[in-house]
Amino acid sequence: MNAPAPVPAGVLALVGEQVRRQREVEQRLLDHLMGRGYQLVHLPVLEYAHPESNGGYRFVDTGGQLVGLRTDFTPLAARLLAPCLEAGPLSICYAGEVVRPRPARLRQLPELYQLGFETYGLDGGGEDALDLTLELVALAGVAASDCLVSLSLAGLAEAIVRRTTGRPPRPDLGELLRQKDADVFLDEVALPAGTARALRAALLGAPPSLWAAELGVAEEVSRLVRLQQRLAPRGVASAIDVAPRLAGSYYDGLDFAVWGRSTQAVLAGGGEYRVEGRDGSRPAVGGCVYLGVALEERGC
Amino acid sequence: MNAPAPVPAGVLALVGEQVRRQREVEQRLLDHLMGRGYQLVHLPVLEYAHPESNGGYRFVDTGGQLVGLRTDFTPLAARLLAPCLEAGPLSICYAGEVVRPRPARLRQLPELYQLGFETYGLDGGGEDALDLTLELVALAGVAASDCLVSLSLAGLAEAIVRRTTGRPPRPDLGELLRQKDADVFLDEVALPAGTARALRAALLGAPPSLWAAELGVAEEVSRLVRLQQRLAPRGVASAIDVAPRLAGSYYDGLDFAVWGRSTQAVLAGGGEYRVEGRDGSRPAVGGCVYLGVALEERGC
Amino acid sequence: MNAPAPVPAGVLALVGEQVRRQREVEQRLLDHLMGRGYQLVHLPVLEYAHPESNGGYRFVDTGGQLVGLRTDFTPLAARLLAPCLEAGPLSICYAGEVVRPRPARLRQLPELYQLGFETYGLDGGGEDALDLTLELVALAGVAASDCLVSLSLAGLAEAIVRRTTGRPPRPDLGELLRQKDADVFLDEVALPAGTARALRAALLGAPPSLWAAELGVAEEVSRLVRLQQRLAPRGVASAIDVAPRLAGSYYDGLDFAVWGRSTQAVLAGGGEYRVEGRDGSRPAVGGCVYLGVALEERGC
Amino acid sequence: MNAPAPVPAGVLALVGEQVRRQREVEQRLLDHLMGRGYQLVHLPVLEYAHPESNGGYRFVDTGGQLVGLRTDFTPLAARLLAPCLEAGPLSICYAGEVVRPRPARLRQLPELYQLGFETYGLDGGGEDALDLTLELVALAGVAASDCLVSLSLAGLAEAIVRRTTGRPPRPDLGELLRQKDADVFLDEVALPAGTARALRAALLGAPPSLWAAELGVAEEVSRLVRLQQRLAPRGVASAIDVAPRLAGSYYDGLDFAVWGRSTQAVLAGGGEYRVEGRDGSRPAVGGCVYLGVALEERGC
Amino acid sequence: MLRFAVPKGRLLEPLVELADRHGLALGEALAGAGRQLVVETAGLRLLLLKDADVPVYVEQGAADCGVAGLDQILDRDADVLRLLRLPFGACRLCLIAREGEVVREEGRPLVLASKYQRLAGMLAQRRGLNATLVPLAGSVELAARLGLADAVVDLVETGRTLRENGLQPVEEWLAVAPYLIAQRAAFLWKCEEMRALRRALGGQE
Amino acid sequence: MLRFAVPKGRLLEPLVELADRHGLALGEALAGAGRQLVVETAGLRLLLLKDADVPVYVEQGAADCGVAGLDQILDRDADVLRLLRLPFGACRLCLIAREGEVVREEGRPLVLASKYQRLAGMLAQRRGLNATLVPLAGSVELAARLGLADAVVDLVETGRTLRENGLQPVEEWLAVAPYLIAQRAAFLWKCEEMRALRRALGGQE
Amino acid sequence: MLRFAVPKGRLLEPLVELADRHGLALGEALAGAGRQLVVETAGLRLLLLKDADVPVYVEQGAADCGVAGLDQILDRDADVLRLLRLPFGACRLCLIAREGEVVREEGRPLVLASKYQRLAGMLAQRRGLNATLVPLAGSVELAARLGLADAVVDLVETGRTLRENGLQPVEEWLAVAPYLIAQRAAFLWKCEEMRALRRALGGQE
Amino acid sequence: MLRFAVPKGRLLEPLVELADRHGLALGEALAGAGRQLVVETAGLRLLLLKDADVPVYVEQGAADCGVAGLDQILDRDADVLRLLRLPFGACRLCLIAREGEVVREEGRPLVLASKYQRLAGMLAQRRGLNATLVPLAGSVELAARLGLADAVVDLVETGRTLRENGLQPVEEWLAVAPYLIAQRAAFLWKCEEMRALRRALGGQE
Repeated sequence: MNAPAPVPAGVLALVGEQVRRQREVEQRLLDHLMGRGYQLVHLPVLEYAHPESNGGYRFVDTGGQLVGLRTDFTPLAARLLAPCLEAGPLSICYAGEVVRPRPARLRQLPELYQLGFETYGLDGGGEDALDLTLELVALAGVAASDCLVSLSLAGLAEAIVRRTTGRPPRPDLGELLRQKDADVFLDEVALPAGTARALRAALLGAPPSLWAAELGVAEEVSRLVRLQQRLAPRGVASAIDVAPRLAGSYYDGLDFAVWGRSTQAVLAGGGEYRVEGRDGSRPAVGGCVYLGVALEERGC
Repeated sequence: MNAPAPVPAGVLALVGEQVRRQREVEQRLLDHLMGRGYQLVHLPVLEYAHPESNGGYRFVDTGGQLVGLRTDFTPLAARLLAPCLEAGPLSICYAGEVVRPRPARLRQLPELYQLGFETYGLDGGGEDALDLTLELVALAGVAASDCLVSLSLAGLAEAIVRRTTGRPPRPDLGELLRQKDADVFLDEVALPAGTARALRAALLGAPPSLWAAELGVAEEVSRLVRLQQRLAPRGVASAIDVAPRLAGSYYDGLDFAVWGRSTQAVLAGGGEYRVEGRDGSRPAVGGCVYLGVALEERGC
Repeated sequence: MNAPAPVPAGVLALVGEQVRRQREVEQRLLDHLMGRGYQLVHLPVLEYAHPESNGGYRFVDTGGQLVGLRTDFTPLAARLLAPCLEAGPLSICYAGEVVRPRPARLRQLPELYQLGFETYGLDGGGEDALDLTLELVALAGVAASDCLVSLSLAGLAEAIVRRTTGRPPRPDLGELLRQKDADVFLDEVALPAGTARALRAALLGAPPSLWAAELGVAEEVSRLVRLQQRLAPRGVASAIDVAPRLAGSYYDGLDFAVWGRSTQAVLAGGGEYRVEGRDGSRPAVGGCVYLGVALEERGC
Repeated sequence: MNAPAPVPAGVLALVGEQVRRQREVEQRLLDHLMGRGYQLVHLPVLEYAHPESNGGYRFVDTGGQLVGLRTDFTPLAARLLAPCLEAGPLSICYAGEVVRPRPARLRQLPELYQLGFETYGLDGGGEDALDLTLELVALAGVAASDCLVSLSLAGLAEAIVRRTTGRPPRPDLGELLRQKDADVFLDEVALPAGTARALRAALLGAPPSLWAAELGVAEEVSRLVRLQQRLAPRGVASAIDVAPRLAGSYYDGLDFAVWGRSTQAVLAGGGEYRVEGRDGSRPAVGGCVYLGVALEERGC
Repeated sequence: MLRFAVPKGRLLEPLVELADRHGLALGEALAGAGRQLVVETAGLRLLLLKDADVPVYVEQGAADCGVAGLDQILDRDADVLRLLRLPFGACRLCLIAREGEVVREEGRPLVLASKYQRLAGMLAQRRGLNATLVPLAGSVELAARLGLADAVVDLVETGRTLRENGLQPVEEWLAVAPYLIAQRAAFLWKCEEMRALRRALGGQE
Repeated sequence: MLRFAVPKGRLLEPLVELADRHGLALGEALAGAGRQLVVETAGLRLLLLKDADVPVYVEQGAADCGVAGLDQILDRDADVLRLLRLPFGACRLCLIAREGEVVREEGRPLVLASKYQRLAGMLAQRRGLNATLVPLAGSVELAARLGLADAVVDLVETGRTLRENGLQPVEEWLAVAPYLIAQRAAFLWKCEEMRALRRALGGQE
Repeated sequence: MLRFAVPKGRLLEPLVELADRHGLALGEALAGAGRQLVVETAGLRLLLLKDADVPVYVEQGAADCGVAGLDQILDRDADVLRLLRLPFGACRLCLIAREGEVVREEGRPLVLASKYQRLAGMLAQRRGLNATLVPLAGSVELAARLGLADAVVDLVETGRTLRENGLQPVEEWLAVAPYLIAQRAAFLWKCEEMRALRRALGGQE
Repeated sequence: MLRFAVPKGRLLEPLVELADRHGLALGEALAGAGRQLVVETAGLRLLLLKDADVPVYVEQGAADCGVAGLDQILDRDADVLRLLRLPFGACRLCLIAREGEVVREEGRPLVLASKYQRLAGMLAQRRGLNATLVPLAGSVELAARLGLADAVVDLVETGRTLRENGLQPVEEWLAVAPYLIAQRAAFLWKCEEMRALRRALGGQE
């Protein structure tokens, strides 16, 4: 049976077997997370609009304030829970719908259902978050061999620009790297031949040994290489991505994504970021599964 | 731990043990409903605004259409699923948040989390829906002795006005009955002494034998009396309410509510109504538990 | 000098000589109207949204009510002044900006500046309104020889459909006549050859003697023919249009438009309509000049 | 006759003799300004919302951008005309409605109709702007003896705080001065007795000779004193106000207001400010009459 | 035990008398209350409240029932049951203007001063008036007299104070009386006790 | 002189033939046009346009009249007069799916590929379909075949290309034909010339 | 003649005393006022108002100046000049809770009862509290005691009434005192008279 | 097997030549394709698409990679990887006006005709222009010449057609070239094959 009546763009209306299956997987994953000590939270559907909420439904409420429907759980949870963190580290998990009027993917279920976890107040932890995210993906029924993990570091592209050009990075240059447009990049920034070659190699996914040192980012990249070595024995393919997946991402350290083989889409993702509180900022790390995409990858 | 940061009015932001408990109860109740053959559905958070959606957040979307956040599941599900019903009867269940900027109750959790069921395409069934609703309330941990069921019939007040006055009912008269303001009612409508006495008795909760025949609604009320007789042996208190609990309700047959002893609030409710489709209208019946209120009644 | 910075679509931002000229003409026209006994009114920029306000900017205000920016003066004035009319007939005039996010014409100034008059409470008067409108157009500096008046009667197309088919008109048939699509119309509605020929003649602007009697609208059309005879001696071209210029027009009697030769656009328009009050409906008539288009026609 | 039907808050709906009179005065004042070389401009009713537009109607348009109805002409004109200024100085004038849902004054016409002028690109000129503003007020029919001019300098209060405390001013201290709450101010900031006395004198409107030197603002205040000397012979009362009339004002030099005797309200105001362009910032000066208040002062 | 919200103000005396007449003695307990806000007597827990606060206490379930004027019930928009209209204290909510003046909008919203901001706004809107409300705590006569407002919306009993201030009622907007009110859930759970209290205030069945 | 917008594409040849049959010789002038976009002949100024652009030129008054398919007129939402349906080039706008497949929403919006973004969206909405449109310039057959879209909305003449790509029409959504169209104002001002042109394209009166 | 808004309530007595001490005799005129609301004495027109209404009368120009507590000035959001803080009646606006209880949000907005709806809401928001306000006319102690609200925001002088009701202040939110306030325009036009009145209430220059 | 979206239009010939020069023979397979839209050769599945549709097919994963002009990539707002800029077909997207005319807003939005509605709108906005776009399928020269638009935004190679229509480029807005583009996920999963194809189109590493 089908969900038949038109609904506003970017909201989830599901009917039929699919809902039961999604609920079942959701429960299994939340149980796993609660068993690992993550406290379940229920986050609001509406929030006062922040710059990050761009792209979602926004309106002026009857109090005259700009309000937006949630488009992502991670920044929402961080803003909401920041005051709690003065009491010490905190680990939470959540599941629910986000609302995105202009979804990125046409054919498949848009990534409208997120299930994830966050840990606030502890340093590092990106590696553990990736492990836990992969556990969730596996519990959702997606085989390791159908996953490819892309690994990035926030600021890596900017570091490359800074070190190769000796100047602070211009925003458009970062965007060119994100699109792997080495040709226009090298038109804009004259680099020595060796450095230019290394940059192309980095963008094209060549082994870091061919470019990391030349680009002056050997140390940063070594963390990603160690992560790759950790994933390989488990049969999980991986790749290093020198430019962030998304412009305007909030991640400021490790930034990973799990791509599905048949959906060609991101099943899960996560990374390290910071939470701002009244008494300063704290490290945080999280991961999140797009349940609809994961179920589609599994063939449901 | 507390949910600390201000969020827009009428949305749910829960942190702490409460969320886990609510999730647990939610799963138990949905399992019960799915075991009874109700298909789980996921309903959209946003809908094109209808007259019923008054009182909720409303805004004009980028297409120029008026869109509202869901404030109630029953009419939303009916509109969304109406086209599916051409294929035959359907039973569904759901759970989720509704958004109400101006909640009715100050002290307790507003009734923002609904878990319910609907059956479309079968006649009658209000009695079964009440039974199932009471099962859900019991599964949520509320003792039968802490519940009082109020029983109404849509149109009963109008029938009384019509039969006692011989004229079609004016809307303000119905509103006066809803507020049990017999004094102003009798100022507006001159009734014979016996009828006036019967009307007062009906409003004040006297046994139907004292008023139903005099007011010309003996037949209608006998259904409610039979329902009371069904509830009594199970230790569930009940009362007949001649005027509907809510103005503008969509119920058009039996209309029931379960009230909690300590919360003094409605824990659950339901009733009979109709669904409009392109090929005509169909009977429907449903029930719904306000999970937050039920947990509060239980003392969580 | 140019008005340079982007402004929201459909609002007027004018700088330079043009503004002075427009103000000058506006004053001249308003003086003419006030001299003829029309009271100047200042109408609000915002109104509570009505079905007619479709197509304009609309939003939910802080009281939760749907509010729209004015898109047309005639219905706004009628709603606002209806209560005053209980005291007797009233003649008013106005000038100001309307706001239309999606203007109809690309190249020329959108019809965003209206100057007009309305008379409430007197029957008929469409002919006088047309005369006064042409006076205003002339005062705005547009030569009579550059004007062509199209004359319609509300309901004429519907009358034709009803009389030729013997059935109440379907909305899509009216739309086909509006587009002069006789071919599809005659596919949908089988008509005798003579009637079909008359319909084509009417749509193609042939003299009424060739079609009015055959289509059963001789009486209605005779009013338009008399109007044409009145215009001819003044050197103003005219044409009878059997289908209303605009779908969803509020005019319910005579409906006229003045077209400019070089702008190929409507410079002015008006007609007869009705105003609804608490104590019933009243006849009204009005006319309005699109000042920006008129000035453009004049070559400013 | 009355304007009877409810309209949204803060918009102008005028009927009757008042409109004609207002139009007449408006024309007279604009003629005066155009005769003095000010170019008439027509400014848009809607603008993309800026921080200053707070307090007005705001909504998200169909492109997802925050749009607001104009609440004040001066900043709107500055933003819109900034690009034109690269070509040299510019003087403009305007008249029209602004929309303010929460007007400041209850009894009298809210200050919803502004008529004013601005000069961009020339230094100083506040004195001339005051003279021109007073000419406009006189042309509007208000006698000089019914006007009192309050004179302020942007930053004067901050300068006093900085010089008396030796520290950069806290925003709350400025607010205290604006409310003339010397008592709480002196609780917060310990000052020598002489300085405290001077501060009180300044707030209470004593002659500058009693406080300007002691507070370290003799030079700034001398400009205001010279202005007072200019006004006195014309029979216009004046007062020096050490704290700005409005928090968050855009004026950054001279800031004046003309108060009416019977309305006890601001009839007109103006001052010096700066306009930001792509090629840097430019000086500007302007003045504006609140036509409705002025007519009310005159007794219309 | 029924929690009964009792208004401390002008309604108290006639209420006590009325109850007394029907055999419910409240006076003694109240007289002995001193500074106490909660007193128990005759099987009732009496909560002594400001008149205007009774509807909120009852609606929100902090009291099971209470006595409140219709003006306060409607101004607070309290969803309560009106079990019995009491036979004292009837008056009228009126639009009040300066003597000899007509109340009209003159090209701007009418300014109305009232203690009843919500209720006066609602009644004005129903009459098609475009009104701005000045919320006052009580000094309404001066508001009209000094021109702070164009007119006043207030209760009128005898009209004497109005005349003293050069004012007069020009339209009756609402008939007002005190009511025995009840919380919806409490009425269901404690129906018998409520009916007994209603009888003790003179209610017939 | 009437400015007549002539489509350069598939409609041109039958249009010239039709005019020729009724005594309006356009062929020669057009043949000699070379790279010119504006040619005058037989009292007409011919504007040679892409087929899809004719409705916009006419609606906005850059041409007085022109010839355009109903698909283009509706997809551009052009408010023009449709003076005559031409007797060639009729076809159908269809919903097209992979052979043997049913087109249904499966818990998400239906993805439709089409060259007619506005028109396909409007027709889908009228049928109560919750659809997402993929705008394509032309490669619609592959869109359905490779699964870029669930279905395609396109013109069908013979259906041969569809079958070669394993596709089939499943619903007819609109009957399409070319029209002589006119700008509203131009029709009023130049009514006689328009009627003459209409006759020269076979229109009866 | 300066129109001086005088509060009829708890501020009146110390105000009269203060003026008397500085040579401004208001007492006699007020004593003789009877039911009159406007009295003239010593070059002043005294307007006798409810304490809470003084800020509105002054802001809107119905009075030139007046005496009002900071609590009322801020709760009415009145834009007035605060010419002098008066040396009596100082107290504190506090967050008040049941004895031994901590005030915390427990997964839902905190319910606060207060006579100061606007002011309490503003101060709660400044503290980052997600609060729902219960507007009361006065019965705030019972609101906390009976659980109508989680906490109360109210003035505290001695705290005795609170202790009697099992309540205690838990946070001071605002220091409150009465002020001589003035309308902005009136201060400009009648500066000398205002300064004289200010001196007559003990203000130094 | 890599799914390679090949543009059927003006980019095809130089693309085949370029591949051929680097040892990737596409020509023969394409020549033999006939009416087929999918051809396999040299380990590639070639998808023959309209030039403008390549970015959408690649972005949405219906193709792994393809060749498309930067004009089409940006006009479709396609989020794809730009692996290699190809050494042919470079041109400029320009603002084009009638000869001797300056393009200015005259108190109303500038009307721009373009095949690139999104891209032209975005570039106009970046320049602070208040523009209304007329979407055209191709007849842009006439749009400027006949005054349908104030100016045109279009690709300019030699400028000859412009001159023939009395037009001239007045501002260069974007340098345009064709690119080898790839879908983000496909690049990760098929990185080696992509790099091989890139080399076969002359890309250095």
